Amino acid sequence: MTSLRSTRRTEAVDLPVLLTAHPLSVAHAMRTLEVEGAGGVVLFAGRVRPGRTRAGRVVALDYEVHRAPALARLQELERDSRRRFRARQVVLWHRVGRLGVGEVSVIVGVATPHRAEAFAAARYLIEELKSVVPIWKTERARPGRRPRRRPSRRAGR
Amino acid sequence: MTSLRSTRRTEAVDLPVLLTAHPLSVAHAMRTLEVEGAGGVVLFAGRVRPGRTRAGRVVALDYEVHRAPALARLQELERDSRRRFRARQVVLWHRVGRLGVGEVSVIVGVATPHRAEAFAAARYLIEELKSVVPIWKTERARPGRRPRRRPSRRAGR
Amino acid sequence: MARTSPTVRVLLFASARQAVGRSSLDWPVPSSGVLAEELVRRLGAEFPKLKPTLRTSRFVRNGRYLGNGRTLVRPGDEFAVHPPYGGG
Amino acid sequence: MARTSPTVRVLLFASARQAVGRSSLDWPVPSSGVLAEELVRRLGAEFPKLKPTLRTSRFVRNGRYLGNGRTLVRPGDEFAVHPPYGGG
Repeated sequence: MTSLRSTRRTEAVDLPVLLTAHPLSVAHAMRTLEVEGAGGVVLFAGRVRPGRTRAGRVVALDYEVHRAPALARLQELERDSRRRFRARQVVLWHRVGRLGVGEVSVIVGVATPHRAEAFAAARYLIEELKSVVPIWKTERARPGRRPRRRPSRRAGR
Repeated sequence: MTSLRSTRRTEAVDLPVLLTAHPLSVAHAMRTLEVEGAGGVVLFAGRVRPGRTRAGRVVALDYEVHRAPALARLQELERDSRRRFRARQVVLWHRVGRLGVGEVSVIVGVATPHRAEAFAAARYLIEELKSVVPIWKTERARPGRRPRRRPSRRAGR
Repeated sequence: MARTSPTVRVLLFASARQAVGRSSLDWPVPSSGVLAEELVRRLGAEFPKLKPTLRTSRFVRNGRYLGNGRTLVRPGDEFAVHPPYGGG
Repeated sequence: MARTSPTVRVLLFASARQAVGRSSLDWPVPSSGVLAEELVRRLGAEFPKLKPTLRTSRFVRNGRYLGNGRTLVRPGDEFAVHPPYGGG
């Protein structure tokens, strides 16, 4: 980690707000949150879960974004969290494009003086991010056999 | 990260419960939480904050532990979180010994199917960890000048 | 001639994109502009499959959310249809 | 002779350790043992500075928390004084 830290000021991922087609790194997010006076850091990472739709097994999610208003909304959320929760540093990173099962789609992180505020802020930020930021996901499914443990439902569809 | 992942099964830090004198890695904690079926991961990291006591500026914290009952309590908490919050994976790591300002003292992480449970579980685990696990901290302070912005209080002590 | 007629750039996301089969349209408008609610009505008339999505969407003109349908949309504007969000 | 007299290993943490100046003691007890509450009372009598801490502490015998002071502590047992915790 030390070798990476020496270059951190030049990394794009130090930005509080990020919309990117590249993989998100939780380790980078934590380094971004290493600021003075922050005793509590809470980080939420959302990942693409395996699942099924009527079309079959979910193999990927496509994330679309309306970039300009999305960035504006994320920046509002950042300002909001600094004001309401005394956040010293914030990470609001969302990946866009096609993501496979298990990949990290979103990282919300917040560093505050005390832990109660960090939890409250992180929870607030992820809920707001999902409801006010113009990002959409579409499931990509691959028709396939249903799991063997539910064979009785196979013929019904 | 890929090269590290290939060795993860052999790393001690994959344990859900850990009391160690070695530095804690948030990146390792996140890899430990990368389990199937976990769509939401919440991680809390506590760090040694700068501060002042009557003895002067805090330069370090000494963490003591009563190891056997502490491990037993942490393991109870792990079981608890699997049962109450459907946690798929848990990280309850605490560092002991002398820690400098800014170092990570504790990592609590939880991976659950959905994010609401992950937030609830992480919050529960850190509060419980602080109240039922036999760990104590003692501040190490160094007498020194008070911050320049409060010169008027200097003569009073 | 059609190429130089005044248009609004309509951006379609998610279910709106799927209903129309395209992610954007150059939609002809009078050179004096059109009210947002009228533009939305015409889009629904042209693409019946888009109607359900339009009922639950927010609209964004040149990056600003519209509070109501009385905003004038002018040639050269960008007009985005935002179905309910689903990030995270 | 003193080396072979029956003792309990008393573990002292945090403020208890600071009050006594040591992290453990080999505390002599009758070979038949002593009630936990009596052991605590004697520790307080021997180390007056320890008394405030004893009032707010939990006690752990051989890794198990004591529900009350009526537990018998026997020679060879480990008896830990746990002041209020402060991890995190």
